[in-house]
Amino acid sequence: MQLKYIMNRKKELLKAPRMAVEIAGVRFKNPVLTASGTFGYGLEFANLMDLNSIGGIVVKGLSMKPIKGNPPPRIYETASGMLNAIGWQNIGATEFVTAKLPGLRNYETKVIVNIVGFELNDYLEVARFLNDCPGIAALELNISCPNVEKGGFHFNKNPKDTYKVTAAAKKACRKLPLWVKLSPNVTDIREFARACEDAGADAVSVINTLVGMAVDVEKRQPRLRFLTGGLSGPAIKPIALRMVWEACQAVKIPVIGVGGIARTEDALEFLIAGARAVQVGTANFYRPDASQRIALGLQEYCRSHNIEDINELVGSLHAYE
Amino acid sequence: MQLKYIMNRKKELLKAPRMAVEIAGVRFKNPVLTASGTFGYGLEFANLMDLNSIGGIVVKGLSMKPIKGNPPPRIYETASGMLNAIGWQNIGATEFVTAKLPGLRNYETKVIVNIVGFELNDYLEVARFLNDCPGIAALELNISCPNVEKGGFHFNKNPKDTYKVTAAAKKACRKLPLWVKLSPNVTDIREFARACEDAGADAVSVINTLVGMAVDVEKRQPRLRFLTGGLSGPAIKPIALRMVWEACQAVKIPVIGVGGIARTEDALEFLIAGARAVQVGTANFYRPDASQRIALGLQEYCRSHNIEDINELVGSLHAYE
Amino acid sequence: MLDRKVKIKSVRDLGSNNYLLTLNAAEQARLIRPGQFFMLKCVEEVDENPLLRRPFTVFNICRHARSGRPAGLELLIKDVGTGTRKLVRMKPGQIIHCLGPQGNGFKVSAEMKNRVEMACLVAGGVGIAPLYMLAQDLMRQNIKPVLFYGGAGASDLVLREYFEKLGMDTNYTTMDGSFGERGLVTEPLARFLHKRAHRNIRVYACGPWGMMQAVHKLSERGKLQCDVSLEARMGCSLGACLGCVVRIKDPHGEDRYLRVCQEGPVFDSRLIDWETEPV
Amino acid sequence: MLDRKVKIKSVRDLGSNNYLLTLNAAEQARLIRPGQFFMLKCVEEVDENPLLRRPFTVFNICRHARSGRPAGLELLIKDVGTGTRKLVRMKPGQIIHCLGPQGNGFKVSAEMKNRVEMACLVAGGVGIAPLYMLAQDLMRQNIKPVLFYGGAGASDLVLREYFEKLGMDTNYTTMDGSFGERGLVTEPLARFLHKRAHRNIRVYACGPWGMMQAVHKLSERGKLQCDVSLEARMGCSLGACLGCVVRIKDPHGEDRYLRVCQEGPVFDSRLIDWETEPV
Ligand SMILES: Cc1cc2nc3c(=O)[nH]c(=O)nc-3n(C[C@H](O)[C@H](O)[C@H](O)COP(=O)(O)OP(=O)(O)OC[C@H]3O[C@@H](n4cnc5c(N)ncnc54)[C@H](O)[C@@H]3O)c2cc1C
Ligand SMILES: Cc1cc2nc3c(=O)[nH]c(=O)nc-3n(C[C@H](O)[C@H](O)[C@H](O)COP(=O)(O)OP(=O)(O)OC[C@H]3O[C@@H](n4cnc5c(N)ncnc54)[C@H](O)[C@@H]3O)c2cc1C
Ligand SMILES: Cc1cc2nc3c(=O)[nH]c(=O)nc-3n(C[C@H](O)[C@H](O)[C@H](O)COP(=O)(O)O)c2cc1C
Ligand SMILES: Cc1cc2nc3c(=O)[nH]c(=O)nc-3n(C[C@H](O)[C@H](O)[C@H](O)COP(=O)(O)O)c2cc1C
Ligand code: FES
Ligand code: FES
Repeated sequence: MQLKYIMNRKKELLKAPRMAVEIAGVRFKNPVLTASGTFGYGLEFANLMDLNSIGGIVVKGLSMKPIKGNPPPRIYETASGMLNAIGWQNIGATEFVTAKLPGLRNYETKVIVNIVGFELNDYLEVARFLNDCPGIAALELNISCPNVEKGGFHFNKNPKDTYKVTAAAKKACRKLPLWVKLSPNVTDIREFARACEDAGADAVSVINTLVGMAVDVEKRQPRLRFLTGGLSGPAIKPIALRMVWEACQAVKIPVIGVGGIARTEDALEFLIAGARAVQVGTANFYRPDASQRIALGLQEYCRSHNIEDINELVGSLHAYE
Repeated sequence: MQLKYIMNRKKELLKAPRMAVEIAGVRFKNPVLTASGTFGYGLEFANLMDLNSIGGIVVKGLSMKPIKGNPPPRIYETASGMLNAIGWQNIGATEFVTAKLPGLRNYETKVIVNIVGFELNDYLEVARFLNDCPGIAALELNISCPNVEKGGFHFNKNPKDTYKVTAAAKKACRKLPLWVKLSPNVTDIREFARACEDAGADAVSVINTLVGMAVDVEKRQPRLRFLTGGLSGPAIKPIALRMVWEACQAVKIPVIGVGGIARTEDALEFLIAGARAVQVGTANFYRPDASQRIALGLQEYCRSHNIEDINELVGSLHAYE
Repeated sequence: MLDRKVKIKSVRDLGSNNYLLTLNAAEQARLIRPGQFFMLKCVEEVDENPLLRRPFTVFNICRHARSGRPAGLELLIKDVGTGTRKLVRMKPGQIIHCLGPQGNGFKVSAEMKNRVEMACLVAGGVGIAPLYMLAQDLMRQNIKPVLFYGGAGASDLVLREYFEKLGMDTNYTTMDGSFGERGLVTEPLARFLHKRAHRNIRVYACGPWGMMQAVHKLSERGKLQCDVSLEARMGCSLGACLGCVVRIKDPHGEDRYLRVCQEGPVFDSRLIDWETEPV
Repeated sequence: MLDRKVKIKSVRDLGSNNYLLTLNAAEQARLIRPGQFFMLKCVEEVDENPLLRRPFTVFNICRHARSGRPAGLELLIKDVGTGTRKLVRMKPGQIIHCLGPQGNGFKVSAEMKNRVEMACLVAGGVGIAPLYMLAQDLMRQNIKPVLFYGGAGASDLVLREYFEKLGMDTNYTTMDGSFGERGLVTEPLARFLHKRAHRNIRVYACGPWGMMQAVHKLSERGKLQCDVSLEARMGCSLGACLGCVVRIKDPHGEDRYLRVCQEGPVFDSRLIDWETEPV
């Protein structure tokens, strides 16, 4: 009886699809991560889901020193999406490492730190600092945030600047893989993805938010005090998916898909289009366990479609003849 | 008694807000137009709404000779939006002028013709041809359609090309005002709006669709045979509104707002942000009388807000101090 | 064509995700010809998702018991996605936007009976929808309709009792053999046509693309005219968006596109480029 | 804090677009302190619009008749937009996602009664929501609560009977004079505080920004501690999105931002930068 149980269990295990993916030598137990700025420092969600169920957590964009952020109103909901202009409010890298990272280390989930900066040196400083902190799996260089007056966004306006900041950052964090998070507010994302690859980036995250705006027609005032904000959520999924697909055609380094992923099906679209992993963003707000559900859903899909290894799915899109 | 009635009626009329707007010397009875490709050649909607109730109709993009268009599937619905890759299917300018324009002339609604082309000469040929046809109020140069393999879209990839095609087209249609319809798939729409203005365009229409994509996760195939398509509908409104606002900051010629306008409130947002007129697109599909409703709604808003002339509203956004 | 807000009278669960939706749309019911369809907004509020209306063929017109006058529409709806799911979950009394009737239906004319002896109506699953009104029309012209109705299992052969009540010959097939003959619906059809070679039979088909293609081939082999009722994703149903096209191969090998909402949904099967599925 | 699917027990129309929503959320009801709030998904399906949940304060805990144990939540909801409209149109038996309790409520402690004689509860319209449970808590500590409740008209002063049943002193104002004193709620409050200068009064306010600012000023003038319950657009209520902040002016004139969902929604009114409305 017990033997039979063990045998069955073994069969099951053999049948269980392999969900792990690798990005720049780092193994993620599954391809579902949470997107920066939408999952706090991770621990905020510990009561609402099993943090161990997902591949990784990308924490809120960090600078060396704390940043206050923009005055409110900072967010506004739109059709199937939301605008935000948080403006890089964060507790600073030191505080993160002392107050948050130890808690995160209790989980078997990879921690990726998103880093922000106004100028080149800001990025380098924080990259160097984090390079030596145990418990961090990778850095994600955020050069694509539209919500600060003169933020790193200008590094994402032409591929040369993207190259420059990436190359410098790569030097500053030799121990850690470097991901670069790209802006969709460009004419051709391929150029930027290529610039990152050429500069030594280990992966690109595609996409950050699209710049948008909303107006209160009674007050005739912008809905956000910052005037414009970043659009995220299901509304932008088709754009994100297209850009991920384009980036995958342009570079050989892994592409991580972000933008409007809320359900298992969304994640599948990105993986099939070529993303090595996905990040769940805005969905965390209205469904705190969205990432866990998606991780489970992917496994279920693989099982029911006889896919032994999730990597078979990556880039498996077959276009019409 | 009768006198009193007449007096009251007169008062009412005096009180009725003035809704007309002017673009390049052409007067539109109100600022609500329908967007190209979403209202056919206009007459398709004659049974479902009063075509006289709106300011103008921008007809489907026309080329000199008929174009077959892309193979299906051509459309797919997404969160608060849709993707399309029609591929410029149209009956050709000659057929339009003989079979459709006479019917449209029965209405007191302005007709704007959207023109498409693969190469510079295609635009000029059709512009010259239409220049001499009575019953057309303006031409709208579509250099922003993402859905043809090597369509005019390349004229919207850098401002120099935009300048070139606009200047040439302006020469080709001396009798008619020239609007240029811009693509949102660019890093900085201001540069393109300025190029149009410099080249002599009389107005810019902002925006065409954003390039997007969707995947069928069962077939692992793109949802559209053309692979990518143009995203439209409420989902893109925040992006369109931001770009309209930016264009208004950059140029003095009128900006016509397009993108996700489905309700009166949406139209108001664009007018307040600076648009001289608006175009209703995708909403025509699911609510065939959307444009009429919006035209009425704007009047109602003006009345209830004591706005005597809708032009007072245009650009009346007051930012936070 | 009218655009109306209509009330849902009832939603009957037929099993296997099929539902019979009855709408109080008397005004529109009066205008219908077999094979025409309506565009329904699958939610009550016009700006809710899904944005686009969805097309559904009229299965039947329900009539006032006494006067016999049209009272409403009966639609057969299969829940296959977001829009259909929301629709079939609606409750009696709720309001939806209903636009139609749209499209060119089946052309059954009085002079047809001189040329046509018999009609084969071939349905795959929910493709049965346009065939009931067609069968009635054919019978009115004294053309004998025979039904060929296939599905995955017995529970997919919904509403077959309607056809049986008309006194029609029926042939059922299921893939799992749970009802009628096991296998594809084209098998009994092929035998039927083979036995009646050189007779004036007209074929009508509605169902999955592959099935219609197979029926088309059988018809071509027998030199029979075959009309198919096609599906396509529709943006507007007004001929304006050009989203719903099907690829047509004309005799000179040139291709072009016709709109399913305007030139269809019913097409002569010889026109269709069967290599290019429109959905 | 729990995230649960809960059933709607009832939706009672109170007039003037106000509704009393009762949720079968016993498990969560047990955890509540006055002034805390819940995040409700305003639709049944999680991926429908509006996407984001909406915050609502608990007005009251309803209890099992016999055992007196918490059975559910009563929320006062004013229909002001898409989300609230969808919520109040839901039917008993429907399911919504309910996350909470969230935030720091009012801090009423046993030692307070030594310092505080009396409490002024100031509400503008739907701002009444957090004050009922607060009033009960204060009374348990033998601190006498007095209600100042203002609205545009009589019909905006919803649920006032709950407070009257507690036996509280009440002061009503309406802008149109249709009930109580005509004018702003701060007028009777100012007179009340003026008459009782140098007494240990504590002020609590919830309502429109301008009203709370005025109450804050009155309190400052009287050197009274004033707690306000703020509103902000919320993305998550978990402290993660940083969308819900209010600007704080610290004594050194430096500003920074606190999250209404975490550090609030109740704040000492002296902390707030009243020049920067967060909504
Ligand atoms: C002229 C015409 C008449 C029609 N008549 C009927 C009818 O009488 N009864 C009826 O039930 N349907 C009918 N249909 C099909 C019906 O319109 C679609 O099933 C419906 O639009 C799907 O909407 P959805 O939002 O539920 O699915 P979506 O969410 O749009 O799609 C869900 C998934 O199902 C797939 N899908 C879409 N349509 C179908 C389909 N028909 N069969 C299988 N998979 C599909 C999609 O590709 C997608 O993967 C008709 C279609 C046309 C064009
Ligand atoms: C901690 C907290 C507790 C709250 N408790 C309650 C409560 O107990 N009862 C209750 O009814 N509300 C309460 N609110 C307010 C409630 O959350 C909002 O009214 C709701 O989020 C509006 O959602 P909506 O989708 O209907 O409006 P939206 O569509 O988001 O907004 C519609 C319009 O109304 C405006 N608006 C938004 N909120 C308000 C408001 N509160 N008053 C006036 N106009 C507004 C918007 O700016 C917009 O113009 C609370 C808010 C917070 C932060
Ligand atoms: C409130 C909010 C804050 C964000 N903050 C950051 C950030 O600090 N760094 C960053 O790289 N991206 C940030 N983003 C962008 C997201 O990580 C993500 O790229 C984007 O929201 C698109 O994904 P989504 O549609 O799933 O939300 C933020 C997004 C939101 C909504
Ligand atoms: C089906 C479809 C066809 C379109 N065809 C054209 C076209 O021929 N020429 C053009 O300039 N824009 C075309 N557009 C773009 C619209 O005119 C409009 O710019 C865009 O859809 C955004 O507006 P909306 O969100 O209101 O639809 C088309 C859009 C759709 C959805
Ligand atoms: S559905 Fe729009 S043209 Fe047919
Ligand atoms: S609502 Fe997200 S931090 Fe407060």
